[in-house]
Amino acid sequence: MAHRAARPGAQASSAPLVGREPEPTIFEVSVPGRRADAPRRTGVPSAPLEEIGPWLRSEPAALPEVSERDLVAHYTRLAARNYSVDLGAYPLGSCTMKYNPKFADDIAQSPGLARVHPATPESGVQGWLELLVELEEALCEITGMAAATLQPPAGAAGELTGLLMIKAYHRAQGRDPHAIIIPDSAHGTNPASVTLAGYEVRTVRSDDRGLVSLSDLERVVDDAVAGIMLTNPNTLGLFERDVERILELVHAVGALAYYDGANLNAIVGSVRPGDMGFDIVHSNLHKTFATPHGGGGPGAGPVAVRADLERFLPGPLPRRGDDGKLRWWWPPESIGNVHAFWGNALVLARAWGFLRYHGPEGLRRMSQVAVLNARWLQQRLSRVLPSAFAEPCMHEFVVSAKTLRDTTGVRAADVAKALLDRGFHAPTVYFPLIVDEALMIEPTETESPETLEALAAAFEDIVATSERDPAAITSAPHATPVGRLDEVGAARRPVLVWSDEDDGSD
Amino acid sequence: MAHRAARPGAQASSAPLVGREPEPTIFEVSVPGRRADAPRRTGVPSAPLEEIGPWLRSEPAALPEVSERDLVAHYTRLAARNYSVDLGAYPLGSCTMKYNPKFADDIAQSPGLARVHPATPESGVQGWLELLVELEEALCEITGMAAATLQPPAGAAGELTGLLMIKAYHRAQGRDPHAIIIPDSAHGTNPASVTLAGYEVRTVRSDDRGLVSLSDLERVVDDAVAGIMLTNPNTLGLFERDVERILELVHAVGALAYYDGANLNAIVGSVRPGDMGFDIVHSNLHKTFATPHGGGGPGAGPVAVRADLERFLPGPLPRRGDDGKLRWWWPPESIGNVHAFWGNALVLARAWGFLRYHGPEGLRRMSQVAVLNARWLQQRLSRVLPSAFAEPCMHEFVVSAKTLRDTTGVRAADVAKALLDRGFHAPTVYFPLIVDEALMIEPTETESPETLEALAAAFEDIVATSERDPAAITSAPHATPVGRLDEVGAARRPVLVWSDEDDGSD
Amino acid sequence: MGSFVPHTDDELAAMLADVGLEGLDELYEPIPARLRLGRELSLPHARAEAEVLEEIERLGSANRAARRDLVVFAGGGAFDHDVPAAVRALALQSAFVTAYTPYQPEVSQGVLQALFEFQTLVARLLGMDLANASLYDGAAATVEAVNLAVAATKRHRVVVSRGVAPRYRSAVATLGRPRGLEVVEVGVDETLATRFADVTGSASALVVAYPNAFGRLEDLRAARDAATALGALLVVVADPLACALVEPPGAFGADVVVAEGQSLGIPLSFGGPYLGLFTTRSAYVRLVPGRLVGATVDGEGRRGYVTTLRTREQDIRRERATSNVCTNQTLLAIWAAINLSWRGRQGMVDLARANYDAAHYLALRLEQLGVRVLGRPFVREFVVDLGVDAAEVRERLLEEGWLAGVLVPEEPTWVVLTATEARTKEEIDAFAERLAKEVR
Amino acid sequence: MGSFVPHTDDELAAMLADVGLEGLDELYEPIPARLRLGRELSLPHARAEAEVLEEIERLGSANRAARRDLVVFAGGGAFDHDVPAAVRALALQSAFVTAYTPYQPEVSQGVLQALFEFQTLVARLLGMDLANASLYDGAAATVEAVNLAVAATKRHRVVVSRGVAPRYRSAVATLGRPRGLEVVEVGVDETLATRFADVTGSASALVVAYPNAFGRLEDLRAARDAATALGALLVVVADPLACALVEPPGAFGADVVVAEGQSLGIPLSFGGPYLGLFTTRSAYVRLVPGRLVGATVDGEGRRGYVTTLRTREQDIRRERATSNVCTNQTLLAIWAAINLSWRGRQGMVDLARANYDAAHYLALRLEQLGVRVLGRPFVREFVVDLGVDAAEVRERLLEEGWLAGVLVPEEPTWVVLTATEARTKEEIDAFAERLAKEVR
Ligand SMILES: Cc1ncc(COP(=O)(O)O)c(C=O)c1O
Ligand SMILES: Cc1ncc(COP(=O)(O)O)c(C=O)c1O
Repeated sequence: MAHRAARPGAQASSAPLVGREPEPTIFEVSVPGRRADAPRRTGVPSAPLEEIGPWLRSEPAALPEVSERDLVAHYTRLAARNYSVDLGAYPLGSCTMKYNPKFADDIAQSPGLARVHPATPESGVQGWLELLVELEEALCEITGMAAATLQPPAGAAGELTGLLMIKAYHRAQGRDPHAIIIPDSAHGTNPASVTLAGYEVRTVRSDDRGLVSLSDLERVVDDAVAGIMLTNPNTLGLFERDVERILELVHAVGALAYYDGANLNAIVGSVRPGDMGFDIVHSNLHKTFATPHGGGGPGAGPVAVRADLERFLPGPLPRRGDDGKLRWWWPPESIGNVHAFWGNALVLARAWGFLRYHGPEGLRRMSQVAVLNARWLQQRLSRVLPSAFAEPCMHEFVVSAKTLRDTTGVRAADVAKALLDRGFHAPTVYFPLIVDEALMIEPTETESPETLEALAAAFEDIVATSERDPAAITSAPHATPVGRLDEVGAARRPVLVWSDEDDGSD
Repeated sequence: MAHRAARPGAQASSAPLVGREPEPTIFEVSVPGRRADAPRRTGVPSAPLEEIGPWLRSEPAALPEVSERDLVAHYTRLAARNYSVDLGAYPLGSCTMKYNPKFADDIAQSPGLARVHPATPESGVQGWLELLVELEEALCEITGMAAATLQPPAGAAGELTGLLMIKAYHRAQGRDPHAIIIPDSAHGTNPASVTLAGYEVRTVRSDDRGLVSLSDLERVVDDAVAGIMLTNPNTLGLFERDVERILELVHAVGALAYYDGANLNAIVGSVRPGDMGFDIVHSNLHKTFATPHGGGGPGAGPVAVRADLERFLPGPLPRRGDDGKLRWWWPPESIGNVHAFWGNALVLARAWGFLRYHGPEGLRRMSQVAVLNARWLQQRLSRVLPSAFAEPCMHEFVVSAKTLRDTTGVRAADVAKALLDRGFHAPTVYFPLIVDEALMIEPTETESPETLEALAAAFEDIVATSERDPAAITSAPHATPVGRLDEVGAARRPVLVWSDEDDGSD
Repeated sequence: MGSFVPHTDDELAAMLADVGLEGLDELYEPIPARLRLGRELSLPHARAEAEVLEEIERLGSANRAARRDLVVFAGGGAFDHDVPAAVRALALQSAFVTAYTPYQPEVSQGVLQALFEFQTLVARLLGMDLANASLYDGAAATVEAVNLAVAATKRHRVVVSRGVAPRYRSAVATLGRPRGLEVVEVGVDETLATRFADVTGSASALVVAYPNAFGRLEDLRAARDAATALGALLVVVADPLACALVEPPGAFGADVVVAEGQSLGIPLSFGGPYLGLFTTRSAYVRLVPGRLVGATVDGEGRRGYVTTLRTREQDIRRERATSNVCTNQTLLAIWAAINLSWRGRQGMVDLARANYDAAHYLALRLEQLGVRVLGRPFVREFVVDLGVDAAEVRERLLEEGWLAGVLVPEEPTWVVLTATEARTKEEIDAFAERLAKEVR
Repeated sequence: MGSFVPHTDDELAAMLADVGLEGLDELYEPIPARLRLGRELSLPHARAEAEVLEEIERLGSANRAARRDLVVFAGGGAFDHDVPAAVRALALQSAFVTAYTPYQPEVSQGVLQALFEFQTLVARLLGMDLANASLYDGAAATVEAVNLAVAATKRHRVVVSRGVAPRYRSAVATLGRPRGLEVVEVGVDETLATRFADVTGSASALVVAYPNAFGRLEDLRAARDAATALGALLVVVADPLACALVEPPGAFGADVVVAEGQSLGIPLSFGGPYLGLFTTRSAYVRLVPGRLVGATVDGEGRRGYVTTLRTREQDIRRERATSNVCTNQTLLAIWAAINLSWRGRQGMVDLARANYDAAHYLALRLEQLGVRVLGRPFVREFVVDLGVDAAEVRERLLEEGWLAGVLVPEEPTWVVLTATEARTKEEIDAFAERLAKEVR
């Protein structure tokens, strides 16, 4: 196979700027009496406080007192201490850390969208309702579904919403099965959501292909099963080729099939969950449709359903009336609302813009190349970091550092840290749980072949260094603002808020 | 004197993030055929190129071919390799690197200002004209002048404009004296502007107070003198207390007095150039009124004049008509235009906002504290880095590293580099030329006492280290993305554009 | 065709050759053909970014935006506050916006330290021991508070005041009932205060809002007593801005205090993304949902921050996690932290006071015009009974550029009004005159 | 009172005490009392930032803004181009915006490298050996080009084509005549091309625009010959966007090529800040005005960038500097560099072509409606003679939302029209119909 010249197109190869001191907290920068704000003069007279006399706060909250200048410097420096997609590649498996287009930032700042009060009557939000309807339609077309709620503010919230609909569906039929099947490779939010929905988890095992074991599935499917939650491609990056048979088994007992859309980036425009037979699908707009992750949110996890489940969707939904005007509509058997308002609206608007920009061909190309990049990198790395399973991967793949550990003592976590030193973010480690020393790698389609090559070269260098000088890797990272942090100590004696006495550095 | 606890409120004490490799040029990231842009579909038919056939470019310009993703990463990393006021203190004398308020960025982005074509007829730019008139009035009130042009895009352009008006003034009186007096401590733009205006430079010496020598001035003043250019406080940070006498001598020969407003930040609301007797004044909005410097521009250098010079101002000027409407007006003896349009309009709008925010008291306080900060720091540093002159300073001061050099070999430039390692920008070095081993320090009013203390501590540490281990200082900086660069080599064999053969790193 | 795929055709061909394929479609060959779409998605064609932004401007102009074509007198968990320019600029730095959850702390100190500061600021504002690093919104935080109470008490009965915002109550029902929670509501009296005396039996949580959704300040001492009598945790849904002016729930012995954080400088945004605040007492730290950031040190003793007590979370604890939350609202938490620091100790008091003044001036003007104001004492929201269908009044006033409060589902003639620091005397005067004309 | 002074009153008192003073006013005591103002400045009172921004919105709504209430068909050195969102976001990073001139290269590599890339991009686009790091605007760059020619030839006669934009010509006069330059103008023929045959004698520079201010493409071979005959440098004022489509002036042997860089993605901005581009041949490098960035290495051989050939500059060479420029337009240079990289090799060609197509379609439609188009061959600007007072027509059309070109001072019935990539077919059709109605 051809090796390309390594060129760090998206590699954070820049050298540091200045200083290696920790940044003080804002509380340490505070000086009594200092202020950043300046009041408006609205002409409104001051009202006596007697009315709330007994309630008055005895002492103002101990917030910091800083100048705008120092606040700006503080948060500018904090930003300089953070890795981001804009700085370099982020092959964090399952998270789909692709490039987030900048024009979507302009959408989120647009006054006509951002300055709208959520309780504005329908006639004052026709633009917003149109956008939401169009996004709902697009997501339904992409997933092969009939209707959708845009309320869930993240994937996990979508899961819970879907599970509540499964419950509503069964109850509407006078049934109440109590178990949900999930594979042993599933993401942690799946079982956690199952519990929150008042269900019990039944685990189905993966076989040695890395796919759901059909025989084990037969073992766990019965009348008590309300549904199954699957990710496809699954969290190993492998397509569950038996998906039809799986859903057949599940549907046969009257259960519903839920599609965790966290891996939708592998298949847009080529394969649709609805066509596989799923009944309910969430999509993580902050993954597949590139709304930025914001350091851990906000996201959006719309849930789309087949036609006969629309009646259970959380309400209200935007719908066009006979007069052409858009209105809020409550599905007749709605499970109720799952968000105080209409979901993370500005995140939805970003995704709307992303879809408009791409069009059908652009979206198909996006997923195709996400798969190609992963497939290529999987193969490129196979010599130094073998994949956990033989199947060709979809948009991500899981390698195992087991051999590396056994021969050199270098573990998956060490490889991850050493990658940071080399200007890349680390892959996901130790997930899925069923792979020993797992490193889950998802390059995404926005990384160029040259960047993939540089990434591969970094992995190779880490493995080669491990063989020669394992301590150099197990002591990594070295080029970061702080070295490995004492996580055990942090959990043993938690310091969750700053206080004068206890600045956390003892 | 009390030492405060050093707290790095505005000190770039953050540790570096990742990597120490140089950032490749965008040309090295380029791949043939790659693109970031996507075309609009305007429905406009394509026109045949025959018309310009003989002119057609044979080969497209060799611009880079990159993805938006790689472009974003590249320029995000370049930004991470640059010091800025937002990152920490910038005590660069004469440059007034104060905090630039963020709301002014919103002004510059405001569509009602930023999307206006400069050739829009007057009736379509009433808002802009109002803003310009108000800014002109405010600058006149602050400088004690009668009318102003906002066209000059920087201080140097203002100087040249002022000198051309001096010429026009004399010629209108049938005279044409040929010399302009400037002090030996003057900024380089002063003599350069004098030449460009077709004048000859006459230098007046500073005396041992650091002020214009009156006796030397008497020596150089004669009929051939068209004007004098002064900065007050001067570039040593000292107020020319004899300014009245100086201007008297100059005015006595029929010459005009030009005030270089680069140091206006010392006196706003307390002293006015017009009241000192100056005839023409420029202000650097990018210094005193905190429009950001942009890495070296854009700035704005409006020029204000006493009433009888208005007729020479560059045109057109915005003026209110009898009907209340604003119009462009050409002064009758205008020297002509000095900018293609109306100056750096969005910079002017920022300054307008800065003035509105502050109001009269805020502006006075601003300058007072600029002086206090400098005065305090001058005194605080006097033990380790004595001031060049005994006078109490205004908003900046010049210390000399002469003794340090003589005892340790550490020069002013070394002190500057060592400061970078300590998380601060360096002061101005080797200016003004009349001070040996000059370090010109201007803290500005936006730095807190705690930051001043941290800065003083850094200077002290540098001096102490110089005495102990001078090589540690003469080899600085160490914590920066690159070490000291070969400037001699750069000038001997200039590499001013990138080419494949010559990547500048041999 | 737009896309952010950087690959040239040559590169695609070379990579395909490397993996032994001839075309991109072959990547999907392992998938049964009948599952493959085999056609292009039926979606609008691709557009240039400038065209997308023009469409957005068109859609935006079909909305009524605050301060452009609408003067807002509505709150209900979404307030028209000034957003300081520095806050927006700092929060929207790409290092924050385009980062993932801080799984690798060594390169995530920026986000982690910001969250640590956020936790501290929020705990101090609400008067509690600790705060988590954010939840989706006020409704989700309320639901999670109930979950914590259920886990702490192992009781399944939850008592919720009708003073809690309607859509928060319904979210508790939506998400609680299917898992067997018994959600009981307790009403308010004529002063719009919760009838704590009506609360009997035992429960896991007593949920009360402070001030409540009618703007009325509740008596949290009475609430505390009622909760104790129920053997329940006292869960308070607070207004974080009001808490700058009035004693925070923590001072009355609340066990869990949650809030909608939008008032901490987050734009109206048609309802999201907003920010769920979650605070509690140290005793319950191991039951806290979502992310917690803690201070620690590295090998050289340098201070640093990590996500901590991770065994509560779904990725480790799976079906026994305290919550399913994964992606939360980090960027908004950073935003709020910056805003709280910009406002500062006295600034938050002054801001709360400016809102108090504006709302009370509006109430006074309305009373002077003969309109009855309900729900005193209040901080910044109050009820007026229009005596006519409030929805129709709002519709009419919308046309004239006023957003006349929020509706109360149970009381079709009521509106809840507010006025923020951004409302001028002239706006309030004009609005009061106009609204009074509608009142019977 | 607003200000960005962080000091508390206590701190001010303590610092004053440290320096032996009692009040802030005493800081000015060395200054003779009669020079001190002794009153407050007479300026509007302080306002909160939100109020300042509201005033700006009010002022902005009193302007006609492109794409909000104006469809722009005017160029004249200021074009209504799309600005890519990524370009704006990257250029406006605070590390660029709030930095000073890179006097300390070790901590200024970001700005320096960006400028090095800018110089390379501009030199390549205009077909010249090298570019400087920016000048104020197209007019200033033209003046500096003349200065270079004067310095290079020691001649004081300058020949300027009437095809050069009027305000550039007048700037050359404003800034050149006082120092003794003789500025001679040469006219254009009926095809709007410069009459190079009319040029006689000797001169330091022949200044010609390409395409010229009427949009007409000049014959630069003839210009080169004429310049050579004069013993002059050939100075070309180029349209940088047009140069993506037509042979750049460098290909015809120009000595200095300058340009207004606004078309490289910079917003209309009511005329500034824009960007002066300055390029020349290597032979003249030591006469170049302003800043030059060069590549070099540090002690460890790492590539780095510095400002170089500094002895040309005012701070070193003082009265013998090549120019007085100090603060220039760095941020706009970075902006343009990012934009040129975003557009890329083929993208710039396509963009120029889209402008060519739009302008030619407009010309075609006008001709079909009987309007006479002057100045072919053109790239993206052309002249129409309205036969009536053009200023009045523009005024009328402005009211209806059209910006109908720019005026030509010498020809009161002419307008110079353009159409950019942002103009749709519908807009062009409608405008052509409307304009044709005005034409006699
Ligand atoms: C496979 C999978 N499922 C679910 C989730 C949860 O999504 P969210 O973080 O949006 O709640 C994730 C997130 O990483 C995931 O990777
Ligand atoms: C004293 C003095 N005069 C003039 C100038 C030139 O101003 P500008 O850089 O705006 O052209 C400066 C700039 O630093 C200066 O300090």
